[in-house]
Amino acid sequence: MKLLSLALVILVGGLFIAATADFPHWGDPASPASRHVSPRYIEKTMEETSVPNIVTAVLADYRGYDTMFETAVVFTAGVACFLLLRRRDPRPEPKRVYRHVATGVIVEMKQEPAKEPSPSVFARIDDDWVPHDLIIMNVCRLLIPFIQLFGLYVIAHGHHSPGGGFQGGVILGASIILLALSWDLRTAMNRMAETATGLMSAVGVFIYAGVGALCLAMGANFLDYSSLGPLMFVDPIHARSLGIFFVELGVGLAVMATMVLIYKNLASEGHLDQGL
Amino acid sequence: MDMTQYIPVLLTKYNYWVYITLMMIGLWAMIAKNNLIKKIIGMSIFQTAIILFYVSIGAKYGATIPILSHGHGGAHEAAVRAVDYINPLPHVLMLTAIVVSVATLGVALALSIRIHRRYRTLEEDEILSQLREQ
Amino acid sequence: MSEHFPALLVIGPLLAALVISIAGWLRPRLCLPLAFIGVGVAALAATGLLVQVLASGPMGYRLGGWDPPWGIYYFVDQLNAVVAAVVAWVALVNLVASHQAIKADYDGKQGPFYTLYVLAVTGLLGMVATGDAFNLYVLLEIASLTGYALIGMGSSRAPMSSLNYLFLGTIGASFYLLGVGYLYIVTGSLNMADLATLLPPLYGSLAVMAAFAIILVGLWMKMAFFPLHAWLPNAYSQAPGPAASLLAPLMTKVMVYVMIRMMLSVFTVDFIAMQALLQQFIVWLAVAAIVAGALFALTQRDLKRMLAFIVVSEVGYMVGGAWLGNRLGMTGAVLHLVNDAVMTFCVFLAAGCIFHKVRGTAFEDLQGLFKKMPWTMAALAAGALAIIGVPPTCGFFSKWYLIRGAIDAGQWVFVVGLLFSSLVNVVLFFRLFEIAFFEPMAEGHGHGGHGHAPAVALAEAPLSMLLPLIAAALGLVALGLATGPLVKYVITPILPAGLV
Amino acid sequence: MIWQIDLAVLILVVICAVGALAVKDLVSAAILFGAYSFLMCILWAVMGAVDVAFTEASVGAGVSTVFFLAAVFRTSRRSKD
Repeated sequence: MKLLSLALVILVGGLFIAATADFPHWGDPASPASRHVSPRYIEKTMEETSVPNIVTAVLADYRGYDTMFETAVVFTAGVACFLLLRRRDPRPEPKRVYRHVATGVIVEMKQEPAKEPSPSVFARIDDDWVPHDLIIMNVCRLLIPFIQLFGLYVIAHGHHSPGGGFQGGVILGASIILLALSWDLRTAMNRMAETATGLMSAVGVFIYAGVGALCLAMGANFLDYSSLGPLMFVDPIHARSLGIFFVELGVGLAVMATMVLIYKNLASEGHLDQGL
Repeated sequence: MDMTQYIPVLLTKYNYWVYITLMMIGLWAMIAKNNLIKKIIGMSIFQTAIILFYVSIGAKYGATIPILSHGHGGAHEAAVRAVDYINPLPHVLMLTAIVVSVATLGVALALSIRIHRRYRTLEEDEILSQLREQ
Repeated sequence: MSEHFPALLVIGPLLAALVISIAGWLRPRLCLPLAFIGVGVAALAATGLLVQVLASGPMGYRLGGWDPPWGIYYFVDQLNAVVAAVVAWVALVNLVASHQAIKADYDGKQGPFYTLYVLAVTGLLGMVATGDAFNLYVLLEIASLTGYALIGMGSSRAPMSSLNYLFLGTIGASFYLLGVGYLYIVTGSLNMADLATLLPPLYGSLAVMAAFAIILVGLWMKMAFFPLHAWLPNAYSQAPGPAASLLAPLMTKVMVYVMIRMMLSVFTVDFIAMQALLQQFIVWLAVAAIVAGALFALTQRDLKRMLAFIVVSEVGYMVGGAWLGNRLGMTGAVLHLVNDAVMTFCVFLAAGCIFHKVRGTAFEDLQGLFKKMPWTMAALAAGALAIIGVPPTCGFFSKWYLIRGAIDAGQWVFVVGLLFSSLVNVVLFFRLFEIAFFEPMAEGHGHGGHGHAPAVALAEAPLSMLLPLIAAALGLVALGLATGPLVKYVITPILPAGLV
Repeated sequence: MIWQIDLAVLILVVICAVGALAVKDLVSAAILFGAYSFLMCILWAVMGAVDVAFTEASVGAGVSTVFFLAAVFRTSRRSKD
């Protein structure tokens, strides 16, 4: 089987290499790909959308419809992970482990306690618990706000520099994942509950599609942001720039929430009680 | 034998050959590997290889990154020439493809966790033998 | 309003899916009505689109207001319109039919289930409507990802089958993407109509040949064309009933549609006509698919698995018909695409009804079913007749066109393959009906053995499942009777003049 | 765009890809896959695709690796091949 598949793969690879013979040279400025459609984007972006980052302009405006579905793909993955993994039945052995906050003593309970102790006195921790590392926990705690600030910057500054909704959203999501990794999943869940995650991922895509539908309501084609000018008291070209900003916000929100949702479900096998 | 005549060909095409190599490595892993996580890694390599191909299409000698080199203000009055900037379209397409690949990855890992829940293993041959016993 | 139908077709269900997801967290009871609204809007838009296209010819839609090839352009002609209408209506009827099964099997997860269901419909409709090669890839991934998740929710073996489907499906979709990349590198465009004008001078190029081959192989993987069909039987037979009766009829058909679209509107018939060797090879492959699907189906002892292999066989019909290289063959392929969506839907829905009541679809579970579920079995019989190709059901007419096309093209192997598989289908279904009609129900039968008496457990499926099923069965006859107008007003206009 | 850097990184990418598939420990495989993604990101930055490189750095090297680790810790760490 292995040899057979190796032979197949080498054969296919050989065919692919043969087909590169007719390719234009790598990096050739005169190749068809560089001459036919893309010059318009490069030369007209500034006057048509007033966005210096051409990639952002093409992504969210010229081909904004693709990007809407790209966000929907992320959303789909989040819903799919939830549907496949989430389970509400408790784990077979409800062993509970607590840490006495003041002394650091670990208490293990075989049965459910009659009354849940106050988290400020006895904090509940994972049962396959690793010793808390003071340095990692505190460094991450210090870093996370800055990471989130950077994520917001990336979303907001996508018009002028590399970045945009996806990258910023992933960075925001990663900051929450970092919290779950360095502290524990329960702490992260307290900061961002499951329902909030699920709602945000849907609302994010809804913002994108909603901006498009608003254009439809304004009598223009779907996602034609220039028609939003009268609503925002700007000229059509700035309306495009602002429209791109709004959809990028939606993308960021959806991507952040979905990344967190997928991570939570993967890391806890769908129980959402304790992570890695 | 004069090897120098091949160097121009090599220089203009090697990027495409490496993408094919990577793609075939990924494809081989997806077909021949036994462990499901390994297969999923192979799938990710396969997808990134295709992204590498697209990004290579966009490359342009003597051009800079596709961000116009001036913000607001009058500086952009000078006409922007297409040859000065790298083709942005493949980049846009590949942003989409990267996001699609992470979405596929999430679903694939979720499915593999479900499989592990039931069979307590991720080795394909062990799963198949358990299936046959039923 | 009517000029926005192409957008509404896709936006309606997309927005509905998002609202369903929100409702799933806050008010789960609203999910079902919202799903109805979403798919209903799509069905209405598709019908409106079909009416409009039939009345005034193809229409386009510039998304974002940008002209093609810079922006994304929707182009809807008779072929898209009719496929979109079939997809939307099958999805709507299936939703009506399966909401009780969904409620019974996925209580507590209805929100995500309906979200994915409606997203799958969005993806399928988008693929049908789009005129942009890359946009098609994104929508294909939406339809596929929802498919993996929905199938993975099925029986205990389903996750493994679904993961296999995911691997092959990802290879297929990535190949499609790669092929589009090859086209892009030699032309610089992604718009289908633009590609069709740019490609002719490059027809001899190795890169274009490679692009065509890669796209074709990728699509074949997605549609489960014979040597690449391995994922389909497991995935569709182990999927939950509601998902199986959505995906089995629609996913493969939409992929066949994409192949036909690529052949007619991107590469054009002139290019196809140049590949005589390839044409012969694919017809042979199609015959192999038809025969292999039929033979595999014969060895199955489970209704759903048998139906899944019949799907493999049917894909062979359509691919073969499209590659016969003449008008009759292409007519037959398109007609069969429409007909097969409805007949596969009918039989899978019937299997879903049986599963809902009997909790199993192995042949021994079917004993005595004609007495217990007469209407369901009657609908299954109607579907069976259509698959066999008995007039006046629609299956007969499309097979008639396919056979005439094959005779015209001199492809006698294809004729023999078609007749052989029809014969096997007769055997398959009569064996099934013999079991269901004559063999009495085994004593103490009843799956799971929970002690409920079989006489109580086995009754006719609930009315909300039965009525859509009967509607689908009647649809088979109606489509058969509508063959004439369908060919005259829908299929003839889309066939390019170059096709003889 | 400097083709020497491009070629050197390409070779490293191939090595990382083979490595990720060859090691038996799945955690190592996940980390090697992360390295592979980062090298890819460098490669694309060299080719001027800054947005794609940024996305790959955050999605491919960051989140994907964490997803792999989560799945590996929740299933089994050893692999036979």
